[in-house]
Amino acid sequence: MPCTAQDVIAALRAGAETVTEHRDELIRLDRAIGDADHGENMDRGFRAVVAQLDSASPRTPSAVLKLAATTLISSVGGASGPLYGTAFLRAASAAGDVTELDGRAVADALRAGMEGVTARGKAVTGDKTMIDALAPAVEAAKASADSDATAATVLAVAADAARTGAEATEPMVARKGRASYLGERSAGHLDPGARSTALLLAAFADTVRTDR
Amino acid sequence: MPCTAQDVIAALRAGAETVTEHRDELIRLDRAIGDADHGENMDRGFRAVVAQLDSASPRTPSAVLKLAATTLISSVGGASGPLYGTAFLRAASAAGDVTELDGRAVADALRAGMEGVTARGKAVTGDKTMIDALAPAVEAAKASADSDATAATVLAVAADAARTGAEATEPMVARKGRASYLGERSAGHLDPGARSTALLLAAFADTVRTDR
Amino acid sequence: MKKIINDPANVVGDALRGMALAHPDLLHVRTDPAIVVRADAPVPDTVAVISGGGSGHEPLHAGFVGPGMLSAAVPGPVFTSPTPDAVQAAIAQAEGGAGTLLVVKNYTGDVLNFETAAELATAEGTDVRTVVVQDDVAVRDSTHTAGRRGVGGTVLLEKIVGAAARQGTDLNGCHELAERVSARTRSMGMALTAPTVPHVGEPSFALGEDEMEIGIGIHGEPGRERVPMDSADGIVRRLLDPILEDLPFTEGDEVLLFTNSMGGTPLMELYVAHGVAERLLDERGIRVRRRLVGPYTTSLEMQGLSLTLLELDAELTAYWDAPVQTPALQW
Amino acid sequence: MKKIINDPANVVGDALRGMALAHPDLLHVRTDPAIVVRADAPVPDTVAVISGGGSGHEPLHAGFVGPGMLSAAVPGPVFTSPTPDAVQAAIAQAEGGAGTLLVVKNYTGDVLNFETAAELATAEGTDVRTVVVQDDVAVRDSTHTAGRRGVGGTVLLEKIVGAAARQGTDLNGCHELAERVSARTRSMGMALTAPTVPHVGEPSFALGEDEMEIGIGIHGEPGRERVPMDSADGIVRRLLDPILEDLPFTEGDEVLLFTNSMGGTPLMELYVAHGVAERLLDERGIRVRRRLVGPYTTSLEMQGLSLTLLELDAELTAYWDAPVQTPALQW
Ligand SMILES: Nc1ncnc2c1ncn2[C@@H]1O[C@H](COP(=O)(O)OP(=O)(O)O)[C@@H](O)[C@H]1O
Ligand SMILES: Nc1ncnc2c1ncn2[C@@H]1O[C@H](COP(=O)(O)OP(=O)(O)O)[C@@H](O)[C@H]1O
Ligand SMILES: [Mg+2]
Ligand SMILES: [Mg+2]
Ligand SMILES: [Mg+2]
Ligand SMILES: [Mg+2]
Repeated sequence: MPCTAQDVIAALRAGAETVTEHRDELIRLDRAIGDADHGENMDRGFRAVVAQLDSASPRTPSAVLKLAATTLISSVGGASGPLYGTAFLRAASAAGDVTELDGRAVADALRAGMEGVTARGKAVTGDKTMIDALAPAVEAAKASADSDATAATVLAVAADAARTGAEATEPMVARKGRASYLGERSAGHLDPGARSTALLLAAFADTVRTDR
Repeated sequence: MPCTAQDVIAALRAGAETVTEHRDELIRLDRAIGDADHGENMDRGFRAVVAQLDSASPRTPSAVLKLAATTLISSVGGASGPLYGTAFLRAASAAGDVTELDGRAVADALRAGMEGVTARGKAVTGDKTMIDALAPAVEAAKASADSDATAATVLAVAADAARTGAEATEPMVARKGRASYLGERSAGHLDPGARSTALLLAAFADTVRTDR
Repeated sequence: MKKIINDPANVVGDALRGMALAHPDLLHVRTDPAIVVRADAPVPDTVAVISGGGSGHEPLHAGFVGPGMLSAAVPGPVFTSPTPDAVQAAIAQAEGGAGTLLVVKNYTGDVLNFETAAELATAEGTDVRTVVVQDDVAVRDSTHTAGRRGVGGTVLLEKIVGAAARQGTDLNGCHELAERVSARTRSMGMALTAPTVPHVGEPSFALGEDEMEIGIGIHGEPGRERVPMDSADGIVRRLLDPILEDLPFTEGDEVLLFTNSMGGTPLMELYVAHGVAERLLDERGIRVRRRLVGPYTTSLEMQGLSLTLLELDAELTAYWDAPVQTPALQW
Repeated sequence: MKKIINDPANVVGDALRGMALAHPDLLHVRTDPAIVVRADAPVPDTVAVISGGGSGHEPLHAGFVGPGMLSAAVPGPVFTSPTPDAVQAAIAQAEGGAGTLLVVKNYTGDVLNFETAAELATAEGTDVRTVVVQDDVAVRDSTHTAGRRGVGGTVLLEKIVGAAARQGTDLNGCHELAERVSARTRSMGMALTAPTVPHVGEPSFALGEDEMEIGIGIHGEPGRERVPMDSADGIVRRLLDPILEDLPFTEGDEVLLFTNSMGGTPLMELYVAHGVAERLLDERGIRVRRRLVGPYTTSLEMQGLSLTLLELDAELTAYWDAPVQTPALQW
């Protein structure tokens, strides 16, 4: 079954809840190899998204994603703000003006989001960034959509792949973002942005799965 | 037996050794209720006195005491510098131009020294200062000199009285010096200046006793 | 965590309000979004020089707003780049018709957020240029990485370009000058203790009683290596050698030496280190012509210091010497 | 102990040498005995304003040497008053024929050593007056005690009297002005951490992770009471209330508010506290007309702050505003 604007809103609210729950974990991860603000940044941003959703009612999945994008851009700050913001903005464009997203549309939106992050941040897989969670998610989503899976299934396999991808960042030596300043000392820690990507996709997948 | 210039020099050298040995103890005492420099100040001053005595050879007890006084004034700093400096200066004046000090002369020099401290510092007994060691020392020295004791004996009883006097500062609430800023919190600690006075008099007494 | 603050969530706004009250003649401060603008902005026909970044580095940048230096500053949350809308608001307030130069420290977040703001402002018809400061030699430079961080050198660049803008240099000229200063500036820092981010409540890293971090950043990022505690001589040498080799600075060069406290290191230690640095430079025949000593690019209450060298020429020296009236630098 | 120093025994001399190198145009520095004199001293027919005291409070006093403020400073060992010969040497260098005003913080050691120097200089024909600063309301005042300490207010007095001297005020006038400033100034300080004296190597007192000291001195002396950690609002109130009651400062008074870091507290926290203090004063109808915010009367790396209030009038305000060129204050 496809994804409506209401589903996207519910997914974002669930994402906000996850981020709040994991705020301290994300701070701890960023403290180890960055500047200890990723949890705070994401929490501030997703609270702002929820506040926006409380007062506005966008009608299409694309409009919801766009509202999230502009809100994240003007409230998160740091590296993750423009990156997630761009991801949601590109996903919104990819979603077009349809009222429902099927599995294929979800996979395409995910890919567009990832391409936005790559365009702005120039990271490739293995650089120990959110790309290491996003890229496998995009691949898995494509494969799933290719076999005509539902939106819920596409999101579920994407979330799984993102989790595995995020976990794989632990041994990596960072080449992008703040963790790169640590050189070899960045190995041995999960990348906070990869972790937040995995958390968000899991929350989105859970919501859509529960919905239907 | 009376005290010659050589005896006074030996006493000052012994005093310097004691101060160096007890530098850390005096710092610790001053750290508790002051600014943690008394041991450093006294050590710096008495090292300077020894350096002066290495290069000059004053001929009378008074000249030795005067050299010590001016050296302490220009090297100790803090409250104890001018106070000890004045004490030695007044003791030098009291000693006159004789070549030997008998018991009476020692007692008089001690009193003159104490009066110098009082004139400058305005402390009375019970204020938790070096006066609490000096005043009983002066009294004991006078009583001993009144019974025609030798310089060595006068110094010995003075040193004993100073030790007891210094110990008695522990429960006092300071009314002069830096410890007074603590109010009631100054109780429960020895006064560093009273302790250094007791240490110096003990070293002087030991030297003169050993000498004869 | 012991800090003189109220709610950690409001610490930046509270500090900005205190700053506004402390400098009513120099600054106009807004808190939503947070921007600090010269009281007399916009200055017509004068290039607006604007900088910003995460808070926690005070006086950088808001303390350098005023005649002869910055037109506006954009303070983000603690250690977090401000968002594009805040940068845009600062441009709108400070822009006097001669264009805007954005001074951006090279961190992914700062670069991306300022870039977005520049795009939006350009779309609205403002002429915007950007200089990215990347003076930290502790970070290995490479096109495959995030590149070098912007640290203490930012202050020198802001002073010099601010003077040029005040004297009527156009946007092109200011931009070229900024690139020239950036190319001639190198820095490196070290820490004895870690800072504690207010919303985190614990130090960003843990250092033993006998350890220090060399090559730290200004956001509580640990450095490149952790080494045993050393004397001032040893510490200064560890910072100065990589700086000198990098540009390189060589015999006969005339330089500005900036000895910077990371926030918790007092002036006494800073002067000790500054004296050592001057002596070591003198031994190499490098001539120190100007100095800056103090807490200017800090990392909350972190103890430690950084050294910055700028290779001077007559023009840069004249701009450095030009009058400046800001909360943190005045002459 | 982690400090950026070489031999703790030489720390004051090392810092002074670094300071001399950092400010070659402003200062002449000698290290035996240690004195810091204006580069253009003696200034003929101008009262020499000289201060000094133990080191560890930088920039106080050497950082305030220069046109419009101090003629010379006499830095003693860390937290230890300088000796009379050093004070005499400073007088000899700075004295320009119009007499010398000694600014002495009220500590037994400072008072006695400066008193001796004044006697010796007077005996040699110099006209010397002394003002004893005693602004710390944390200490109960009484003729039977050592009296109140001199703390942050010293900076304000040195600025104002230095301006008057520069404008040609004679020794009598400078002395009266100094007494007037002293009478109208009140301060109080607090600490989150203790300083570590270099030759001691351990903190001067121990504070728990949830404790602070109220009413501390600037030499690592513990305060009058140890209390649980509090918010900026609570901390400022604890300092401000006793200050206001003491003079007292009342509705309609015009004041200078000085928010001072004890050395290790960064500007962000200082501005938070300053904002709170301005708000509380405003609530009482006390009008803040001038401000000073920064680390000016410190205690090594101690974290904490002090507040100082000076009741202004037109004359004091004009002297405060008068130009000044020193390492630490310039306008
Ligand atoms: N160039 C980049 N490309 C993709 N992701 C990046 C890049 N730089 C940083 N990130 C992601 O951003 C995360 C950090 O975000 P955050 O802590 O919020 O910002 P900041 O690093 O500015 O403090 C990193 O963990 C990483 O996943
Ligand atoms: N007014 C005074 N009269 C007598 N002794 C005093 C007075 N003030 C201080 N002292 C003595 O000086 C000692 C402190 O000396 P020191 O620590 O060297 O100087 P400072 O207090 O200036 O740091 C005190 O312990 C006390 O015995
Ligand atoms: Mg971060
Ligand atoms: Mg002492
Ligand atoms: Mg950040
Ligand atoms: Mg002392």
